[in-house]
Amino acid sequence: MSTRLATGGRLLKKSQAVEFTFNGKTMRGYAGDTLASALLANDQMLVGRSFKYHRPRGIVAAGPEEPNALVNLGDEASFEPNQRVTTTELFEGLTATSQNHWPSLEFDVGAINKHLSRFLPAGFYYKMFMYPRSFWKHVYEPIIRQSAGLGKAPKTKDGDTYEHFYAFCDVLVIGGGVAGLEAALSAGRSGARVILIEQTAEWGGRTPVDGGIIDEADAQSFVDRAVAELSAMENVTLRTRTMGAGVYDHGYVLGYERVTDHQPGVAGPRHRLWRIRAGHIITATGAIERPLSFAGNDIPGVMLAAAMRDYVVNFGVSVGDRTVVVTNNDDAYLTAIALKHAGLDVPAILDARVLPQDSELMAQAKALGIRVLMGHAVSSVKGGKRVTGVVVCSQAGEGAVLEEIACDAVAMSGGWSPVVHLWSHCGGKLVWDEAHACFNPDPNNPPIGADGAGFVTAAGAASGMFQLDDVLNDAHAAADGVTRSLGFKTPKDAKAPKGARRDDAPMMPVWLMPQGASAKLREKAWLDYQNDVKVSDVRLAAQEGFVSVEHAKRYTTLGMATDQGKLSNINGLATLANAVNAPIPSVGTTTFRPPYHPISMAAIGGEARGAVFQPVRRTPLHDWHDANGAEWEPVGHWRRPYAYRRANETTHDAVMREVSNTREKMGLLDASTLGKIIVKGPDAGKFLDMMYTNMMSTLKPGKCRYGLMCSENGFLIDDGVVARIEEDTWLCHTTTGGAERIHGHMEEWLQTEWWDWNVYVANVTEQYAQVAVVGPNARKCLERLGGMDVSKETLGFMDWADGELGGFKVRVYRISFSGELSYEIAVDASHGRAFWDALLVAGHDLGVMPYGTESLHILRAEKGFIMIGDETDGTIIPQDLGLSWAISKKKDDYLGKRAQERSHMTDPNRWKLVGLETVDGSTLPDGAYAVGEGTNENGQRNVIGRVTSSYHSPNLGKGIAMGLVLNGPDRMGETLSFPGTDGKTYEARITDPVFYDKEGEKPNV
Amino acid sequence: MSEPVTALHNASYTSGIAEVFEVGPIGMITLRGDLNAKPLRKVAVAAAGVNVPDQRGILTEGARGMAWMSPDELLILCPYDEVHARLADLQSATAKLHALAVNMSDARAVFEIRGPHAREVLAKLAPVDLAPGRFAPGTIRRTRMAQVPAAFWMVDDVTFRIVCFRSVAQYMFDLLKIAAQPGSEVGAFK
Amino acid sequence: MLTIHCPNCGITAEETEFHAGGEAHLKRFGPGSSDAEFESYLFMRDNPKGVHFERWRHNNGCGKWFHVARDTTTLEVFGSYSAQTTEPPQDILDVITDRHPDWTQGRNA
Amino acid sequence: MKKYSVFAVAREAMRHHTGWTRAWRDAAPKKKYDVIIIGAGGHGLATAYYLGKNFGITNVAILEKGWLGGGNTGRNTTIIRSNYLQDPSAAIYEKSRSLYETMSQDLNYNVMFSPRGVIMLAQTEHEVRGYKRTAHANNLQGVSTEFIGPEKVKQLVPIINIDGPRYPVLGGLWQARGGTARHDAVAWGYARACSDMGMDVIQKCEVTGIRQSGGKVTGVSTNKGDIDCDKLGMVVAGHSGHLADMAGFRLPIESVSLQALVSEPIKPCMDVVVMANTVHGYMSQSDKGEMVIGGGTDGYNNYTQRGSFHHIEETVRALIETFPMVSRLKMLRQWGGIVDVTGDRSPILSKTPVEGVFVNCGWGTGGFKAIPGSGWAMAELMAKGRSPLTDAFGLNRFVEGRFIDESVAAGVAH
Repeated sequence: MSTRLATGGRLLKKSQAVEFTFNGKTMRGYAGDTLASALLANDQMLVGRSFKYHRPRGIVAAGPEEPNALVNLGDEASFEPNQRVTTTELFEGLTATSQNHWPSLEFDVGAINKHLSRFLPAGFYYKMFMYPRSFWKHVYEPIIRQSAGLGKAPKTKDGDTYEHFYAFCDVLVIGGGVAGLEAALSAGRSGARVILIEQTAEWGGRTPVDGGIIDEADAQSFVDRAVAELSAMENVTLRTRTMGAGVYDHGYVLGYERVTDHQPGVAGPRHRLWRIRAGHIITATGAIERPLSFAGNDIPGVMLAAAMRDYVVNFGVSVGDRTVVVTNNDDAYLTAIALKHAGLDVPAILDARVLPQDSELMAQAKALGIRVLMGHAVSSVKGGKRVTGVVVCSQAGEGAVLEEIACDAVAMSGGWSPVVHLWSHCGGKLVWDEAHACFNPDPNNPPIGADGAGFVTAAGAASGMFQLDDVLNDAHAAADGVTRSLGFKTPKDAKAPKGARRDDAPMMPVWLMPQGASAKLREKAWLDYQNDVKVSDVRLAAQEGFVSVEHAKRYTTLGMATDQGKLSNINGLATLANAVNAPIPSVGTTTFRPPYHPISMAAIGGEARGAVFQPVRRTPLHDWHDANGAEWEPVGHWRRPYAYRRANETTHDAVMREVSNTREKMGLLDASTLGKIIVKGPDAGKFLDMMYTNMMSTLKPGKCRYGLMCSENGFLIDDGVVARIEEDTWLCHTTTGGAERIHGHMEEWLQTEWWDWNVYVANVTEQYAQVAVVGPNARKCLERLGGMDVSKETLGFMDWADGELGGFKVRVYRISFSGELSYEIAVDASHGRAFWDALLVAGHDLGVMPYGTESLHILRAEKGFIMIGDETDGTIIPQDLGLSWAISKKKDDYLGKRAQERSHMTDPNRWKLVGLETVDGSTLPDGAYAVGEGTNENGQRNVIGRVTSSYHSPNLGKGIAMGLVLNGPDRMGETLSFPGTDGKTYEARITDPVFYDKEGEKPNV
Repeated sequence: MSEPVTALHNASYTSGIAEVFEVGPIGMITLRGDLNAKPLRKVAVAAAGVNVPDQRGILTEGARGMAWMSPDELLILCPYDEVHARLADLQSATAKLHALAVNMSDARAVFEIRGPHAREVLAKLAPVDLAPGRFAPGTIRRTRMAQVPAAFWMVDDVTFRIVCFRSVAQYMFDLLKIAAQPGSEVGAFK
Repeated sequence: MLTIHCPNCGITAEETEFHAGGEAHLKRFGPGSSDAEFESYLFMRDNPKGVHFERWRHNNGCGKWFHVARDTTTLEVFGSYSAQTTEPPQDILDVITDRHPDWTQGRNA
Repeated sequence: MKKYSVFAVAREAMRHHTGWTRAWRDAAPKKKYDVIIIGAGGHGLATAYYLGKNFGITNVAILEKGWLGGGNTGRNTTIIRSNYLQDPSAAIYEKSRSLYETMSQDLNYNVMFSPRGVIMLAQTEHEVRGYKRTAHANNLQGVSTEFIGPEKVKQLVPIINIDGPRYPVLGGLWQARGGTARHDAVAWGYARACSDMGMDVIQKCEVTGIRQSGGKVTGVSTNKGDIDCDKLGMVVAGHSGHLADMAGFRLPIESVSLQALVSEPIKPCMDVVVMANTVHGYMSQSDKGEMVIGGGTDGYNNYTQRGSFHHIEETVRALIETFPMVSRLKMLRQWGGIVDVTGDRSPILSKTPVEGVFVNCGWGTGGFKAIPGSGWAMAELMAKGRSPLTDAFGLNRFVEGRFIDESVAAGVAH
């Protein structure tokens, strides 16, 4: 059984006991434990079920590479699925439940799959479940989906907060082991700005666990010294619990800081996503141990040798009482020795190698009385939910049983792979290291930065160094080279501390154990624990022609689990290479993609949630609208009142009331969102003549003109009223949401095409609150405010003037988008609300009533005015809309003119704008199409027109619509059929689009 | 005329790791023209009461000041109640030049962030190197804060002023409150 | 996530301050041009695997346009230069040929 | 070819699966083919398949620079729908969708087409109007869609937040017979079927030149030697402009990176595909349990298969807002693909200035769903010289100004 030892545990605070629950059972651990070590201390070896076969799974690693031990953590607003127990720091009150089983972890019905596993090899689902056709959706897929997945879906809204942080440095060192510390020291001493991040809560990495000696003292004292020196440096920032998640182009790195995961309830954000821009990145990310592929290597109790050492040394936890060590390298001997030192039994070390003489560690192990069997291997592991023994065989053979050893744990080591993920994210290439059977970063092919030079350097074990003195020297040299290239100078006398060398025997690549394992054994030899991919699966993939590494990966799902193949990739590659008789480097690797280890979506989103999910743009009158029943409509980032709904009113009622009242009495519209752009300069007239289809240079100061803007591709993109302010100054109104776009459009042409034209533009949209005072009583209301003359004689239709009204400094435009007498009045935004209030008071007994965007739409539709975004959709040219009158015939050029000469633009069969009236007075469905005869070659019904806007008009008491119709203007009075999506067909007559006040008398009073 | 009202009625937040105040109204005039031309520089100096700053510079003196916004744009700061007079002066002084002067005082909202963690609060929102020594009083930075454009400068070593569009004042205030929430000290700037 | 240098305000900043504006140095064809010229002007874009001259705007900064020479396969940047020019300046071309001696200027400039 | 079935799997299980043969032959190039297709992605393989199946043209080679299905076929979010607005789009995508329905049986390869339904959320009045218009159009195009209200949306997608303070869900365009499929399997299934018809699928074969004589194609040069052909189809998403360069003509194409990401797998929580266009969030749940999320494209030309991270941020925050549960999931992996985008964001299936050369490209962000329809139509175009499904997608539309615009106006990059 696994248990807590009486002694040991360098990371534990034994004075601080912590209580937590697993599957409802209360357990105890210490501060400093990970959830993994605490579970093991409570003899909880079985922690989950695998993805495909639902096999029992135990903890296999001690770090982020853990593929098995994923739990549901927390509850309600702090619930999170798929949390790795090895990276979860224990805290008081932690609650965890195991995943992917029903009804319970111990008894899982899904485990029937494991008995069917021979029927479920790689790619089995591509070969079956095809008949009958409907069964995939209704039978097979639901079963597969239910059986797959891991943790439960969160149900409650996340209760935590998250943030981003932008950081800049010359050198970013990722990894706080001895290599990272030495690199940071070296870089820091040069005066460079350095950030050093470490994913765990502790500095030092593996070396202190492994008993490394630095400068003739234990590694911990070096770590303590280094951290102290770095902390004292002004130019160095240190961060634990911060993982280098991804390396992106131009030295951009995501650092994932888990700020309060280990102390929930404390104030502050839960995660902080660092967005670091580094001059250079040093990846001191260490190496990860590989499993060995033997039958039964997935049974709980089989663990990576170094992980087992971590549990003993760091947490004082024994994984088993009797541990068989199986290895192809010297490193695993450290585990045997550590176990022995902890008073645990190591019945044998099975070493696949046959060596001429003992290395230093082998001698040490033997001196401790451990039986070392060279050239031996595991034929199979015995046990179900827990290891009970191993069957020993020769590595060179096919698995013939030599003996059986009873044990309750197996420590395995297949060698080490440098963590090359961050090096590779941005295109860094790898080279195969024959001696260590691993891929190392290729220093000659680094990821390329903005300046064309490499911007990542790997250091220490991450660059393939496995001796402590090599690691330290490499880290020192890496930092030295990097800082020099950045223009800093490392002190001359600085050199790396001396790491003790160990006289290790060479490792021997072992990709299958025993090397001639039978098909039956291969079907039990796991490569990817979580996704249940075995040696036999990769071989099958190769046999079926999936020989590209990407094909094999996708066909078998190898390396696609939540550990992203940290344990399985190299073993899988080697298995594939063997199967196709190719050298491993020629098979290549799959692409490493960020993140290194999964990061929370919430951290990626940062602060942007709820109220600040996206900016909301508010007009100066927003609060009034909000307090007076506004139903909001998002228009771009703006919010505009759709209608002001009163008690006991539907939204439709409100709209009808607002429309009628505006026509009969007086309405107010908050028009502040309309864009206002000042265009000034000697060439401003010439410029506007290019921007608009109309002639704007001939407009007289004091006058307004409606204008159309097209893209260079000919399509209508905006419209609005232009006022000439002075001889060299115009003010252009744009649509809501058009201000930034059109301002940018103007600047673009001025800066990149006509840079010799003397024109300045300024977007003054938000300087003003703008209110449309609309309706028969509008003038009366303004006269009550008193001030400037707003009479027809002084301020005629399409005039504008500056002046004062009710003591407010205003600019008044006599323009109308409703067909009523109308003034649009601009006032400085800081006075906007007061002006609005003054209008409400002055208009009180004149029937003043604000109206929203829907009423605006109906009022304009009654007049046949087009609306950008309704009558236009990016495919419409002004000529389609009967707006040829607004296209100057006198101009040689304007944006869009050449485009409008293309054959499809001049085609007489383009649909043209008309009015539409149903024969029965009902309202046409918005967006409906008019059908013609027959179908086209593709079997689609031929169409001859469509509805662009449709409303019920309270003023006319019937439905009105506008639409685009084939030869429409020539077909007045004809009736068209519009099939609805409701099964009905609507009959509508083609009419003039102006339904109300056809002569246009009303605004002109 | 009514009393001018800022977007958020001078709202404030003082219970976080830095203090956040909406300040203003502040007079702001955008002046566009040839910044290398002496007549224009003269006019600008007369209106602002300070020298024309260098590229990305800002010079202030009390409520007056001037900021370099782009190669052909300056921002003139003055008391809000003077802005119409200043603008009229500018417009008449530039009548013979090719230049554009417009009042932007009401188009914007201004925030002040104070306290030893002010740099961190900004660094959570703007992709700008805000380390001491890298950003200091005298510079104006036009950039993005979360999802909106903004500009900021330092009044002193622990105080920033941020200018953004008036319509997004509430968004900016909400952002700053979150970035300054208790317990969110980063400790990145020594 | 690129870093871009704006030659107008002298800032080097991350891509989110900028807006990419497509191929640089296009010659405008208006009324009087042939169909082929106009089609080419609006739609036919250089899309090289390698050096690309392109337009950017510092839209969350000084608001100005400028040009960038960049490699589309490595994202290496050779330099930024004024938008008010019809072809890349010699110093930019020198940087490119210095780093990639085999490069020859194509249609794109 | 050995037929795949549950019985075959059971039989093989008894002998440890030693009897399975290669899914497709490993072919070396012949001297000459009737037709060469460049690009063994979904579109290229489907083109070859329908050349054989519908027109009996089987002397065909499909050349692939890397590994088949290794481009965008294997790196997209697998959404299949045909609820397009414009007639030409609806025609080819609906053809495609209907072919997906029977693809597993046609190919004897389970591509796991899952007609689970696709919702496009309407979150502004503008979108409501747009989708109602699309529903009307679809009704006449023979595409079965429906505009549904927010309650129905909530019923179909229980994890959605329909009253988000910012963009409440106002409804959605629902295509019940849209869905997803297993992307790799589509390529593998076609490759296996092509190989079975005697076609050569040649991987690691990079085309280095297009050989012509008198304005007519005669073959290609490759790293495996020259290969002759009568007709040549270029079907290489992302690299189309590069290939056109070789053939001596230009395309209205720019290549940009499109990103996607997946979460760690969780138990089933969303049975349909949801697309939220206002906030740029697209999400479905794979059979494995991962939430599969589509991101945005970069604004700049890019051949790196990497994108800028801020697009991922934008997508993720949109999804957190739309589906609050996403907040406590973790991103497992993000990646990018190179998509080629045309001047009107619609694809090109066309003859070219070089006789005998046909091009199929420009599918932008939406190519996967079109694979069988595109192959079907392209095969007809190549075999017969015209197809009613491709008529509108010709290159001449950019001269004529006859665009197929599914969203907004063609941006004028000036």
